[in-house]
Amino acid sequence: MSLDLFLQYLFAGITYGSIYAIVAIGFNIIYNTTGIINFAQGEFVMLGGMIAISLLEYLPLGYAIAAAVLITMAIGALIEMLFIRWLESPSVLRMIIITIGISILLRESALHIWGESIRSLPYFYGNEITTFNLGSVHISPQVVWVIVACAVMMAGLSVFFRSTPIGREMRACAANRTAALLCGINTRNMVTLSFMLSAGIGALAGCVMSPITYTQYDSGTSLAIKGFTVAILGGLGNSLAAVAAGILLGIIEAFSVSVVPLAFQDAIAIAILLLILFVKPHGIFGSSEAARLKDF
Amino acid sequence: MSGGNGQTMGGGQEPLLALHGVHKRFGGLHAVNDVSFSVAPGSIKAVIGPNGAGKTTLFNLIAGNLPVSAGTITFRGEEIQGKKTHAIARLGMARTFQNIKLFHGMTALECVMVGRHVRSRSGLFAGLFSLPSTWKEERAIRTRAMELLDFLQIADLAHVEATSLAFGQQRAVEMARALAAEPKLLLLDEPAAGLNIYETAEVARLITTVRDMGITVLLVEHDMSLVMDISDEILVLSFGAKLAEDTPANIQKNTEVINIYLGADDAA
Amino acid sequence: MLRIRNLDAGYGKLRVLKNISLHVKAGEIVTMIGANGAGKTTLLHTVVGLVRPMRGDIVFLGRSNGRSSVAKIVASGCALVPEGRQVFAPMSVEENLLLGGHVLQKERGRAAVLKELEHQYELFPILRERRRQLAGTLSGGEQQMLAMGRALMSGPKLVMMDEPSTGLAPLIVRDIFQIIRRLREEGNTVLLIEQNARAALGIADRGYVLEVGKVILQGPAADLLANADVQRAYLGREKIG
Amino acid sequence: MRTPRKNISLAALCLVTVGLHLLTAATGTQYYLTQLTMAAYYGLVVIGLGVLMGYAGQISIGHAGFFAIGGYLAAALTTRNLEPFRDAPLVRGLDSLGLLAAGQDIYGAALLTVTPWAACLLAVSLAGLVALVIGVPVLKLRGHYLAMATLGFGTIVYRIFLASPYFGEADGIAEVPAFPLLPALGGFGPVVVSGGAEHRVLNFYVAWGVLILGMALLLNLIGSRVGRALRSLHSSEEAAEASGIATARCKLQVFVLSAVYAALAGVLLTHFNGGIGPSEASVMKSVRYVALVAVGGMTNLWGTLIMGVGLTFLSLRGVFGAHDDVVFGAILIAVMLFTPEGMLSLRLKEWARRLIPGARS
Amino acid sequence: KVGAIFAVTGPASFLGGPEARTAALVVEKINKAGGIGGDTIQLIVKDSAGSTEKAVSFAKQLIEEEKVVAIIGPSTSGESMAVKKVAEDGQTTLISCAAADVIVNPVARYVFKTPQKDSFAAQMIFEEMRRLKIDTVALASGNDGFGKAGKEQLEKLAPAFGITVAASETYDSKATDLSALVAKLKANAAIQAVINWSVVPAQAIIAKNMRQAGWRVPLFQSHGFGNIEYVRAAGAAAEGIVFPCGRLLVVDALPAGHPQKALLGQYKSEYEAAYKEEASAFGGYAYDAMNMVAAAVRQAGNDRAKVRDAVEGLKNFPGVGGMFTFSPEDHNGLTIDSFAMMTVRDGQFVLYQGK
Ligand SMILES: Nc1ncnc2c1ncn2[C@@H]1O[C@H](COP(=O)(O)OP(=O)(O)OP(=O)(O)O)[C@@H](O)[C@H]1O
Ligand SMILES: Nc1ncnc2c1ncn2[C@@H]1O[C@H](COP(=O)(O)OP(=O)(O)OP(=O)(O)O)[C@@H](O)[C@H]1O
Ligand SMILES: [Mg+2]
Ligand SMILES: [Mg+2]
Repeated sequence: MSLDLFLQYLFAGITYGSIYAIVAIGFNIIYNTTGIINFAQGEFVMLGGMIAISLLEYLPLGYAIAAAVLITMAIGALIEMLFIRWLESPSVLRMIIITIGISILLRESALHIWGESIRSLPYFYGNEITTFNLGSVHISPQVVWVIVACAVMMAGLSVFFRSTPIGREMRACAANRTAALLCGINTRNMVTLSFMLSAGIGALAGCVMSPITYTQYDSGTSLAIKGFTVAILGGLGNSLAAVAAGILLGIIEAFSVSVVPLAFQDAIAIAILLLILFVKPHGIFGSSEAARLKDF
Repeated sequence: MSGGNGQTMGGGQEPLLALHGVHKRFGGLHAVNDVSFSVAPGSIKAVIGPNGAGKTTLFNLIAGNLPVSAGTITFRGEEIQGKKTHAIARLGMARTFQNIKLFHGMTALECVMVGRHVRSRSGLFAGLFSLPSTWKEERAIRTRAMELLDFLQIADLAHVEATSLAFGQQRAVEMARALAAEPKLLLLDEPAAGLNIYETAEVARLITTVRDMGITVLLVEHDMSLVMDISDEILVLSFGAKLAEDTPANIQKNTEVINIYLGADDAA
Repeated sequence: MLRIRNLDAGYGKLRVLKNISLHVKAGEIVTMIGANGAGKTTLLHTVVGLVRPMRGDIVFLGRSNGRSSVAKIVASGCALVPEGRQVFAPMSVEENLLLGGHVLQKERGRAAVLKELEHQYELFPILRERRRQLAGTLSGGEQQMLAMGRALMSGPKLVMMDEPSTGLAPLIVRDIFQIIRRLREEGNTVLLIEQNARAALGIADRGYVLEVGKVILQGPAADLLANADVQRAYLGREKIG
Repeated sequence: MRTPRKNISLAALCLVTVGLHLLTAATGTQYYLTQLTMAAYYGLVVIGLGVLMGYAGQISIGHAGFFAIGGYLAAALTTRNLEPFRDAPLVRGLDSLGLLAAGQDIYGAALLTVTPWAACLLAVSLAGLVALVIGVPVLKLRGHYLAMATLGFGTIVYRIFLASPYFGEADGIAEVPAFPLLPALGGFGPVVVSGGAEHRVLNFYVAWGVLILGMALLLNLIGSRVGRALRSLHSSEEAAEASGIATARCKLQVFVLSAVYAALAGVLLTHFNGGIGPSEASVMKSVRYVALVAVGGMTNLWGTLIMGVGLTFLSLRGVFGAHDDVVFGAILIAVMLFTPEGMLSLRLKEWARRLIPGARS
Repeated sequence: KVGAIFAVTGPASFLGGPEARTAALVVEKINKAGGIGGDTIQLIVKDSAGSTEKAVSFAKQLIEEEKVVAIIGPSTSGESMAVKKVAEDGQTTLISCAAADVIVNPVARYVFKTPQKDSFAAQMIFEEMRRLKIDTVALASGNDGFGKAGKEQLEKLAPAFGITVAASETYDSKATDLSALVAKLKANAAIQAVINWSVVPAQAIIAKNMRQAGWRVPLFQSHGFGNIEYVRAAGAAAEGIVFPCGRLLVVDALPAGHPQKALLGQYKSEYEAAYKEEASAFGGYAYDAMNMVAAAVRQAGNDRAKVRDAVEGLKNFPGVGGMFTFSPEDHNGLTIDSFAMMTVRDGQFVLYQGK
């Protein structure tokens, strides 16, 4: 394999990887507050893209994206208030199933609102064929946007959860809801906040990646599966690890192309991930100790 | 090493359980440090020590819930370190937990019936096809479980969901579940925690009865009235290491133990 | 400081507490004793808002708690050390304590929290040693201390403790009772639930005896200690034998 | 004590089966039986999964994978022509064992395929074997990690079927022959699994017979020692282990069992439909199975059966039209929000209240 | 009474959606015009969501229960293959809207299809390549039925045109980025052109990724590219893509006398007026299927066998896809003429005039 090809694969891998990683980060936020995986996360990504595209008729790109993020956040909050908020101590499985239901509803609503056609935002910079050349490697400017967005979110969220009081309180809610209440934390608001935050991040991700991947009513599902895989592989709740795992998955996928037919790409990538998971049952960066202390 | 045997240890009788140089490390923390001791069949041995001394960890090592870092554990003449918990249970060891672990959604009776698992055999196929042999076994399990609930005076709660019982009752169900296995060795982790003085006395009576049935008991407990009263021998742990091993009377006089654990005037 | 009148409470249709009335004055240690399942825990949960009262009212510092959220009640200065410790298992000891300071932080800022943290480390030196360890891997006793430290972090006016001595070494139990006394000396008010009735009545000013959801006896601690019924039921006259 | 109640319920199910047939026969709506037959096979998958999820507490978002292994393998083996390899030693060996059947395809060319019985046994045992092999590492995982691993497994199976020309890639496999279960016997004609209109009633009884049998076995199981062990490890693996239960083995056993149920359903339904496509292996299908178990009430095998069969029946009849998924999602949310014990728990309570009015007033 | 099975939702909804809408449009128009012999057509649309088991279930339902005279659809090849036997058994005409040749080759009595044959499209592409003196190509195809059938035809026909297929890759129909694939192909210097065969958004993605990688070899696409959305999605990268397609896309450029011109114009304007979206070739498949059934019923009444014979007897039937002439040997009825080569210029489809 020539160096050029190697680098080109590497960049392709990083691109996929960053996309998966931002979706995974969204999973982690809600997980960190509620201890549940929100299977509707992929739909937030789709909604962000779709809403921004629709708003583009009336607003310039930047405002359209900002508005889409805000609207999706509102939708996230609404979902939380309608379906999650008033449940008394629901089990994890029940929550998984509710969020699966929500994801189906959001997806089908999108089908009825926007139809089955594909759409996309314009490139933020340049157009479909603009590229930067790094040596002989070609990189689309949008890829740079994705990578930067991913890095910023990762860094921001790690700091947020590790060192800010609100972040700590959100984690406390997941660890022990009763105890969090007894500390005077308003757990319900924390959960709403986490839904808003992850919806917002999902929407932003949806906007940034839309020029590359396009947006369709069901584009959330496959992203959600990949994002979920990555979140788990990194070790749930750890945004830094999610990014690392995402890029790892992306690179595995990109390089697998050179060995096996593309049709088997997913199968290979996931098989490798499963192997890793069997060796490190709590994710590459997850600590088994911490995992044992969470109840599910 | 456990040179000074308790009175109950019959001459020349092999110990039921013996630990040799057992270590357990958690990262940098040496939770159990070179502990050796043995338990004679038919005796009650207590393990005491300050909080965090490594008592529960020791139990987890013996029962196979945690792997040892070094050392050997011999139970009924067989080395059991590294064995699976259920295999050890099959050898005749049963335990209760410091934080009660009963089964959600099961009645007290069913919980105790689970305890009978090692004493019954019917497998997946017998279960699927509901062979006559399973019926018979099932009936036997049920009868025995009822007897045990009766023995622990909670027969009237047999059909109540176990996890909704009051604390003391849950303890009793746990005990019944452990006894259902007809173990040779019973590990009790703080059986009297959260009980009032009368309930504690009840537990004490129960433990001695169990001993009299021929079951050896190893227990961890902070309630000195209980420990001093019923145990044949006491092992004191401190910072993971063995500090003393002696009869209750001598332990109560041991100044080191008084200093780190019992406190100056709290001997009973 | 705390006054409960004709309180009924329970779970679903199950009425656990029946017509309870009691009060706690500022600066007092009040203890409540009762058999397993009497409803002691339920009572504390009702006070702090985890369980909704069915009837009757709870007045804390002149305000009715009846419909307030748990967060509000805790913020008003009423802290609970829950039964079974309930630490934030996957978080470090220090994080647990800082979370306890949530209310304080809101009211008086970060410096106050750090000061209070230092105070707790002094009360419980073992916690300082283990500040980076995950709370779930602490031993039982350590967790109990952590739970107390966390509750005290909010600088509460009333501390309610649900069986704080459970599972603790005798030496530590005495420490705990020492701490409770010290809390009173520092001007705190304590509502204490204990199985170890003798010790509890030993340090308390007043006591209540709860049986199947009803207050059957109350009075100064010394009187209760001397009461024959109480002795028979909760103190045990002779040693177990 | 339990036994009679269980048997009464099973007998009732048999009656319902006959009743459904008679009802459709009487009203001239026998075409309903087609979808009822298909729904029964899906019901089989769902109850198998129900035991795994509800009782043993192990979620699997990959059961469509096992269904597909069964279905695809049966389809491939009974349609892929071995005629060109007639002289290969393996093929000759199989032939001499009587596992191969010669025939003609619909265009009249010579065809040599594996017999449906052999294919069925092979497919089901392979699914069981796969479950056994992946079960060992997968079942060590817990919670979300387990969900992820089973999801991953399902995806891999899906991808493999989708990418392999042998399995028809995106088109799947069509023209799967009928499955002669039993030869003609006395007055009865042969029992075959096939979608032909002339076999409709027969196939209805075959499917429901298999379902009832499967249900009976599972009910036996959950009432037995092993079932109790499963429920106990669901709630606390540590305590179950300490009681001497080999939790890993127990979990593995039900995992394999439920995989076998799914694979068997896959084989039979494929023969009934005369084909199988990749949608049967998709993740959405797995999710649907999980959801059906949940809607039925996790630890309520009867609820799972009724909801599994009922909802699939409606979906297969296309009553929800293009809103199939929407309706499904809505039911899912509603059930989980309002009656997490499953849809049936609601009505049962209501009935109970109506039946004993005296107790209220 | 006519049945229809389309993948209105699910992964193939980009086919089923326009198809279902078109079928409804046609039926409405016929009924408004007084129906057939005074009877209105009742169209029963079933949404299979692209899954075979549902398609089979619905086909049985339509035949046995609804007693329809004919079924149009399903949308995908896999479903069509599964339903084929049901239609044969039930002796009901099935006019599939899926592309794969195997549906009607070999011929089954009751099964027809409206989309043009893949082999014609492949032939047209190869002919064009021969003119451009391209002899080594790479194939990329989607992993759905459409891509699979196309790949088979291309690989089968390439030798006859003296063309070497140097690489053949299949990608997921939900693929979101193909830059790794493009990098791999590009590394093979022998490749002079790329043929991409699919119906999904990946068609735009591959175009984009190729141009982003600075790779300038000609890109050929299949008739699946005949949807203006993909051109919009690929933007500047779509320029110069060459593909064969039915004439619907370039109706305005057709010479006045062209037999399809009036019909195409009419379909296009009606569809676009009714649904506010651009008509695509997919809807055309259903348009033709529905009209054929209507024509057959007009001729033969409500008898299933006669309807079948009537469909088989259609000659020079003008449709969106081309002029259909069925025969007992040919249940597709189109010739290579039904395709025209097109390209993209300034974001619009135009007839390809050669280089
Ligand atoms: N999984 C673990 N990881 C790290 N440290 C641990 C772990 N489990 C226990 N420890 C530490 O090991 C020491 C011994 O704990 P253990 O639970 O055995 O104490 P104990 O003697 O049972 O105390 P108590 O009487 O309070 O229950 C404690 O300091 C505890 O923090
Ligand atoms: N969440 C609950 N749901 C239903 N019943 C409950 C619940 N919690 C407690 N109970 C019941 O309420 C009664 C009182 O329980 P509570 O925990 O208040 O007793 P307690 O006095 O604290 O006992 P202990 O000394 O064992 O802690 C018991 O009968 C118990 O079974
Ligand atoms: Mg302990
Ligand atoms: Mg209590």
